[in-house]
Amino acid sequence: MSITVRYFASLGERLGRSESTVDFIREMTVNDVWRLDTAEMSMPANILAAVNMEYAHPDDRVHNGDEVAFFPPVTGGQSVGD
Amino acid sequence: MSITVRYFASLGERLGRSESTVDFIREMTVNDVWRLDTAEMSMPANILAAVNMEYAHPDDRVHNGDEVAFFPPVTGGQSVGD
Amino acid sequence: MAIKICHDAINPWQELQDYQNHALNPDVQFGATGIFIGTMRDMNDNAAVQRMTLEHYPGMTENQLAKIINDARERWAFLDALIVHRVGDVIPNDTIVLVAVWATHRGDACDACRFIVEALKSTAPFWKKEVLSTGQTRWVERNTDGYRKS
Amino acid sequence: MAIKICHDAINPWQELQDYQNHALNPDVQFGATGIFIGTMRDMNDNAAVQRMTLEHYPGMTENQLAKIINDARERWAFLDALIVHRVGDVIPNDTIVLVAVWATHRGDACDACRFIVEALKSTAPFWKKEVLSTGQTRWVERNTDGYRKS
Repeated sequence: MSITVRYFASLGERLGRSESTVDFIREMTVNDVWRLDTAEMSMPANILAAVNMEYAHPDDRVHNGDEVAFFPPVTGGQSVGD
Repeated sequence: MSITVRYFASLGERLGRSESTVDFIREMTVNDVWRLDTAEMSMPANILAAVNMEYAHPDDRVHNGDEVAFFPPVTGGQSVGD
Repeated sequence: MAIKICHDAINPWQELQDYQNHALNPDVQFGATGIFIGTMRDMNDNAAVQRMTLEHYPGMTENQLAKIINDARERWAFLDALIVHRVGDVIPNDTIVLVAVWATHRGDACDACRFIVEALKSTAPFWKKEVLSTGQTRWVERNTDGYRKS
Repeated sequence: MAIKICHDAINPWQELQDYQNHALNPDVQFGATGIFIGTMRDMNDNAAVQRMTLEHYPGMTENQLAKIINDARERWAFLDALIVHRVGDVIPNDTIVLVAVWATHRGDACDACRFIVEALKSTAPFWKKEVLSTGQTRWVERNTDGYRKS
């Protein structure tokens, strides 16, 4: 089984890649994908995940062919911080 | 002393005129102007008044040369009643 | 700040573009624009409306609209505001009113715009007389509550 | 309903005019339009910003924006909604986002528009990387609270 993993924005920069492929044989969760592909123990609290372009929880199961994405908090729209 | 009186919208239609002039010798309030010019005892509760183009109370005094206006509740902007 | 009373049809997009490009202070950088546009419908109070006449009190209208913008300025920080209101004979689909507020923050732009719309409806001296599809005429007697949900 | 992701500059007035004239169902009579436009400023978090890059997640962005409009529909009665969002390289004064809601009642148009703007900011997968006037780059880390007063 194989899934596509995508990283966006500052997270992609920190990890040095925006896409990779994870092959696996046993059942996995979103958090398992993070551990396997980043070699970090668990998803940082501020990192968001999506499976097949919908928001997902770290405990959600992934399936063959899924696209799993990880990204920092979103900052679209008009932003003013001052 | 003389003041100009104006009536707007449904009120002007009901009274059959949109403007008149009131001459007087003693001090008068907005409500006095109403009584004198319409021959009605006092302003109906839903009638609004303005003196020199600013909202006024029935008890406000009027002065020589003032423009006093009476009108029904306003209905500008976008209106939808259904 | 600008207040405009129009006797002819309003093109709201043209009004907004012209004001933003030509009248807004170019040194002032806005981040948020809150806009409301009110359009005449062919139904009101369960009756089909053919057209209507918007009467107003020239002079007081402009005074009162300026006062509303100044009242809004005391409550919210915004950079500029525009009010355009139609008067005279109006048909369904015509723009009746346009309110726009330019601000640094979106909360201020949206809330000030909403405040101006509501204050205009309850205090600016405009009156509507409708001609129904039956040919009957009637004065609009009240405004609905703009904060209500359907 | 339309969701548009733009790689080039957005003319908000043209977008609104085109959508209203060509895409909106002509049989459906709206009485109120609530609009929000967000514009890039040359200051953010007390630093002068030269330009920025808006990254997004193609596919998920459109999904998520459609979900937001559907969520709004469950809470307010409106006839149509348009979201236009810029991506790629953006400079100060460029329009970043446009949200418009057409409804029968003004309360629904304004509240649904506001809801969509806030939901977009907190859930649509867009990220901003700023280039400061010093040449430094930084990712924008948070959005401000849109309901706050200045």
